[in-house]
Amino acid sequence: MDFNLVIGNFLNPPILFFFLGLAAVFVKSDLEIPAPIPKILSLYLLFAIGFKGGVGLAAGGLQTQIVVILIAAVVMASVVPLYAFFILRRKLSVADSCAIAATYGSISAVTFITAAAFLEKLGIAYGGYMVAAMALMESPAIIVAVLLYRLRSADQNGAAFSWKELWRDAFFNGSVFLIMGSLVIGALSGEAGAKTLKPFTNDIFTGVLCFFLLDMGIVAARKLGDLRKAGAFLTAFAILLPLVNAAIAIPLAYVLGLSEGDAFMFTILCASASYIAVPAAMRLSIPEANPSLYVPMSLAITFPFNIIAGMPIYLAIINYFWR
Amino acid sequence: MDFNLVIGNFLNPPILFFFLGLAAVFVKSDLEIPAPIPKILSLYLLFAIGFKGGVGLAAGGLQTQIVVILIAAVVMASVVPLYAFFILRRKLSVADSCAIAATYGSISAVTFITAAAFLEKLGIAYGGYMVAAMALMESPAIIVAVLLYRLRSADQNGAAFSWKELWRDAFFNGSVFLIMGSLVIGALSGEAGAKTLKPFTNDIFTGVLCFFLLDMGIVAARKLGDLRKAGAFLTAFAILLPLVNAAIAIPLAYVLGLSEGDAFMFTILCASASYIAVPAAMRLSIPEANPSLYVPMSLAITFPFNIIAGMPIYLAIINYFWR
Amino acid sequence: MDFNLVIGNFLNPPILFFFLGLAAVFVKSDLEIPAPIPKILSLYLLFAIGFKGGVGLAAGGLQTQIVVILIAAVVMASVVPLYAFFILRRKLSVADSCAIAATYGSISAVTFITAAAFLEKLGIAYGGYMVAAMALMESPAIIVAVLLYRLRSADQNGAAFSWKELWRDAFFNGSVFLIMGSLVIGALSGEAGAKTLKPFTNDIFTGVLCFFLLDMGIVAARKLGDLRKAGAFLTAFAILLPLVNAAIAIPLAYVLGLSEGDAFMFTILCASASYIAVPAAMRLSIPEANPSLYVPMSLAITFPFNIIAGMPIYLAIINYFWR
Amino acid sequence: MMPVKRIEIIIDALELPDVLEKLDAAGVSGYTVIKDATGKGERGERGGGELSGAFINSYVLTACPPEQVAAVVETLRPILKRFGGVCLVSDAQWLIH
Amino acid sequence: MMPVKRIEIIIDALELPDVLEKLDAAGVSGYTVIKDATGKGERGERGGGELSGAFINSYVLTACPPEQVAAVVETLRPILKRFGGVCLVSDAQWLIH
Amino acid sequence: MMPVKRIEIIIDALELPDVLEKLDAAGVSGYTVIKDATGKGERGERGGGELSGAFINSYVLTACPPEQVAAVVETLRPILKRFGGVCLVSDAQWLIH
Ligand SMILES: Nc1ncnc2c1ncn2[C@@H]1O[C@H](COP(=O)(O)O)[C@@H](O)[C@H]1O
Ligand SMILES: Nc1ncnc2c1ncn2[C@@H]1O[C@H](COP(=O)(O)O)[C@@H](O)[C@H]1O
Ligand SMILES: Nc1ncnc2c1ncn2[C@@H]1O[C@H](COP(=O)(O)O)[C@@H](O)[C@H]1O
Ligand code: NA
Ligand code: NA
Ligand code: NA
Repeated sequence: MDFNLVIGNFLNPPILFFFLGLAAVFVKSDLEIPAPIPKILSLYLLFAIGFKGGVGLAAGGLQTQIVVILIAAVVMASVVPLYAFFILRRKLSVADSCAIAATYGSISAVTFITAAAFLEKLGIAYGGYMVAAMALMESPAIIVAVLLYRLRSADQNGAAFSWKELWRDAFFNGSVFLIMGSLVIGALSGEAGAKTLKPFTNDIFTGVLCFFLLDMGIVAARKLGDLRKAGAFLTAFAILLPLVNAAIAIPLAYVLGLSEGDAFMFTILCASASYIAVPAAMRLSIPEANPSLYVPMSLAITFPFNIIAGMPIYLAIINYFWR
Repeated sequence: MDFNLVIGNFLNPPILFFFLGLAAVFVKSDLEIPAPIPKILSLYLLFAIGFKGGVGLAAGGLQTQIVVILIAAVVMASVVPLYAFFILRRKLSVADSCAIAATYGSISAVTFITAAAFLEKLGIAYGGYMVAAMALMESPAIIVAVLLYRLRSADQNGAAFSWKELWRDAFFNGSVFLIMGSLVIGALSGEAGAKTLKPFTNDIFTGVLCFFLLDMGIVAARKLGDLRKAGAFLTAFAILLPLVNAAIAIPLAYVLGLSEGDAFMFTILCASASYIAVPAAMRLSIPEANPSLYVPMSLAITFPFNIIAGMPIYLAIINYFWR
Repeated sequence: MDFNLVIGNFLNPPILFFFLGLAAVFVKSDLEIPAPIPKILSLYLLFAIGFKGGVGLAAGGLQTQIVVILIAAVVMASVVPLYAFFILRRKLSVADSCAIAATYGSISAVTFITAAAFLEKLGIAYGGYMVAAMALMESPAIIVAVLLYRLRSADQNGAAFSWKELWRDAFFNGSVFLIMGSLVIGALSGEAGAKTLKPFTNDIFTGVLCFFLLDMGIVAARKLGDLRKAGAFLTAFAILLPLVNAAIAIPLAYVLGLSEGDAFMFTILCASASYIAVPAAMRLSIPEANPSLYVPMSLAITFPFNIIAGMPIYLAIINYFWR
Repeated sequence: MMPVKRIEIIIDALELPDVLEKLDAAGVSGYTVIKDATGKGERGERGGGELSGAFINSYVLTACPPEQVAAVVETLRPILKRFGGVCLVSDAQWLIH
Repeated sequence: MMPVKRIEIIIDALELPDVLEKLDAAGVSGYTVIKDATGKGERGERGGGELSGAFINSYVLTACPPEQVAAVVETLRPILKRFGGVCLVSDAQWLIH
Repeated sequence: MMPVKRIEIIIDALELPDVLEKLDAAGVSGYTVIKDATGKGERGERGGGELSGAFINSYVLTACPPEQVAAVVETLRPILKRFGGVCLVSDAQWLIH
């Protein structure tokens, strides 16, 4: 494994600002990004990544290859929560197992974005359709987890279950909808649109990402305390499951003939865990699950693990096999 | 009429984001731009358009022509509410008639901005003084409507009427004041100032506009329900009055010898309806008027009509006569 | 004194927007930058100035000179509150004297930023380490003032005094922490990082500054009323102390061999007064002090005085001696 | 002045639209909402510092005639049971203007 | 502890400066304001999702001695009459510190 | 329904973490916080329009059994004394769900 990669990644401003956020909490600084700024920063990031993905998608060719990737993405997003559930169920309640399974089956857009910045720095290209893959991977895990919950949980509290609401929460929740919509708009508006929006969607992007990661560092550090409740099993799970997912994703990408950049992005998607779309959906669909387990796991362990250690590890392995 | 214009306009990112906002509400997505972000986006747009207008104003020459345009703008803004009032009065109360008349006499800065982006895409120039015309057109309709109300309404509730407050609401309300102020600053700070501010006021402008129109789409879609209350008369009015105003504005622009771009911007100003400055003023000056009539009319009908159908129609007519 | 400097400074967009903010309050416009936007604008400014300073610091050489400047900065920030206290104590309570002394010993980042824009316009360079000097000057005055208060105030209300809290408020308060952190990140991430962030940290900087100064103008104008309470003594103090501080800073800069730009920035730091870090710290450490004295003094008198009259005066004097 | 009951409801913000619909259905004449509230209760802390915006409360205040309280309370009970939250009822006088 | 009256006022945000002035004039010792509230009442929904920011409510809470209530209420009545809004009065104990 | 005491605390936002810790220590079962409130009191106006964000209030509402009030009130008194603020206690009924 290439240590320059690790150091180079570490010295990237976005990663450094994540650490600054962690540090702020550790020294008990009152530094804070007040609501609703983090919300708007994340809307901006989804908007920009979606739009750029759409532009790339419209510009590219390779139709069957893209369809193959998108199918692989949906399959992984549906299978991961299944095996995650059966691992978790040995120690946890059905509700908590389902919620955590959904968390790890779904993806984190900011991990994706940070990975994209990482590749860009190294000059490795990836396809705009990977954004579509990301958007498609947000929802299936939610559906699978809720289905598991309906099947396995005895006590349904007599609450009316609404398929319509579930589909809506899974496919039309704010972040999924914005990224999909921006993707379509990016694809429709083509080169001319892309050029007008470039200063907004591309040039200031890394700066906004730094700010957002500063906030994520603050939030993650505040969640670290909750990890004591989660215990050693879940802490280990939050690091090992991403590695397992990557260990499945990399060979799959190889078999499907993905390019180096696409393979890396696919791997990071499988390894990442949701902390925006899934918690929002779980509150409504599985309110019995305990958010102080699944949120800190994805936010305070898996996210930092992926962007600090995971990215260089996955890329080193991919480099090894692809070159 | 040139259908390429319509399609080309439609595939513009800002317009597409307006539709994305509409779609979000129709599929019941929870996508939302949280307060106070829409407010700051609109302050940004006013700031940028005002500043750019001021820079253009300072750079330009043609003094008498400008004065003629500004006078025409104020006259139109004062006359429109008069005939609008007498049309509306056939069906509505004095208070509602006055408020709607003010709405259609005044202007919409975002319509202006969208029209400017439309022209820019087509490579048609317009003068910076059109921004001054816009700023001057915000207030007269408010004054005229309140005067009409004082004259025609029997029941004044015994409330103390304050001319001072009326002038303040009309001329110094936040949006009018910011656009006027930015215009003056743009004119004062000249080329050097314009250059330093260009990345902020010009480069990221379309991106911010997309975000704002996304929010406008959401708000407009939510207001559509209120239109049932408004009924067929007001729905028709919200489309026909802009056409009538345009039918007056275009010949007037021709007679006054405006350039193609200036004529288009003048027309769109006359055809547009206010949903920021006027509602704020009406709440204070004519609280008896029902906001669930005048707000959805301008926001959910006239605004989309103008930016989707109106702009290509007005431009096609202007093209026909000017070329 | 060069009147072109004064006029040129005055016609700078940021200064003009400060005046627009003042004017908005005077004409009773309802123009307002809603919370928490001013907060995020100020975080952006601290982020950008810190990052740019760090990049400059890493690029520069001249190690001993920098250490000398930083020591001078800390010394000035510790000495100013001492003599300020003894002047103020003749008329005011111990608590108020301490709080105002801290205000004037500490610095204002926005004054620094405005001064940097002023220099940039004139093409005069200053070192990135001046940002470090600024960050170091925020806290000492707070420590000194609280110590003075502990020594001089008889009635301590029996409240437990916590050194730990004091150090935290002084060194880890949000603004100090962010500027220091961004400085370190700027220094660590080097040229590559600086290039990616440039559109965010540099290009749109002046635009954001304009918006922030618009808000400061509004807030300052609203505080003007409080000045009547402050009275003639404090009003005079708010103009004279900056001049005294400058009169000490300029010879000191000369003796230490600072460049023209560095000397100017050092002077403006000494002359500026805090309205963010110090009030936050005083609320906790000296709650008996009256904020309606120290906030309007720094915000509504010293800040405008420095950016309008102070900057050209200090630069004219420096020009005279350095050239 | 008219004697009324003040009903205060603190509920997951995501349930807010549902609660307001139920209030409308129960026939209350009006309500006031403060959208963003944080807090702590049986189900742990709801800090509001969440990236998902999912763990935030809303505060609803409605004043209604005493005889309406029972209906309002019964319509809210199932939501509170399933999603947590608090409902307080107190006395007040409504200024008739 | 001192018995006081809690007066709650919900009013169009644009009227807030006027209401606060009136409260000052009526001699209340203090008040607390929550600027952004939404709601629904006789005059329809006030969603807060307005571009103009014109249709938003503010919530004001003031605790005052019982004998001050009448003065406060009378000073507010005309504003409520003209612009809508609600005023509730209830009992509380003020902690003297 | 269970009779409880509503305790409302209005305090400098910077003291909020301290107040919440004290409430926890006093054993309250929960509380609701509205972070940004403005107001006016003995110590002057707290407009919220401050660049430092230092002069803003927070509003805390906690419902607790009547027998807990004394403990809560005593734990808050020193903070209120030193930093100002208001504490009101009133009666309510808690909906048991
Ligand atoms: N005793 C209480 N007093 C005031 N608010 C409470 C209380 N208990 C709970 N809450 C609020 O209700 C929300 C949900 O409560 P729970 O369902 O108990 O977790 C909490 O986040 C608090 O905002
Ligand atoms: N019964 C009620 N309970 C609580 N708040 C109310 C009630 N009725 C009206 N309001 C509030 O007062 C505002 C103005 O009311 P109205 O003048 O009736 O439209 C509404 O938007 C609500 O926020
Ligand atoms: N009589 C009152 N009624 C309601 N809120 C009050 C009252 N007095 C003070 N407050 C609130 O408590 C805060 C601090 O009060 P004080 O310590 O008196 O300055 C004020 O800023 C108000 O928000
Ligand atoms: Na995943
Ligand atoms: Na018009
Ligand atoms: Na100083």
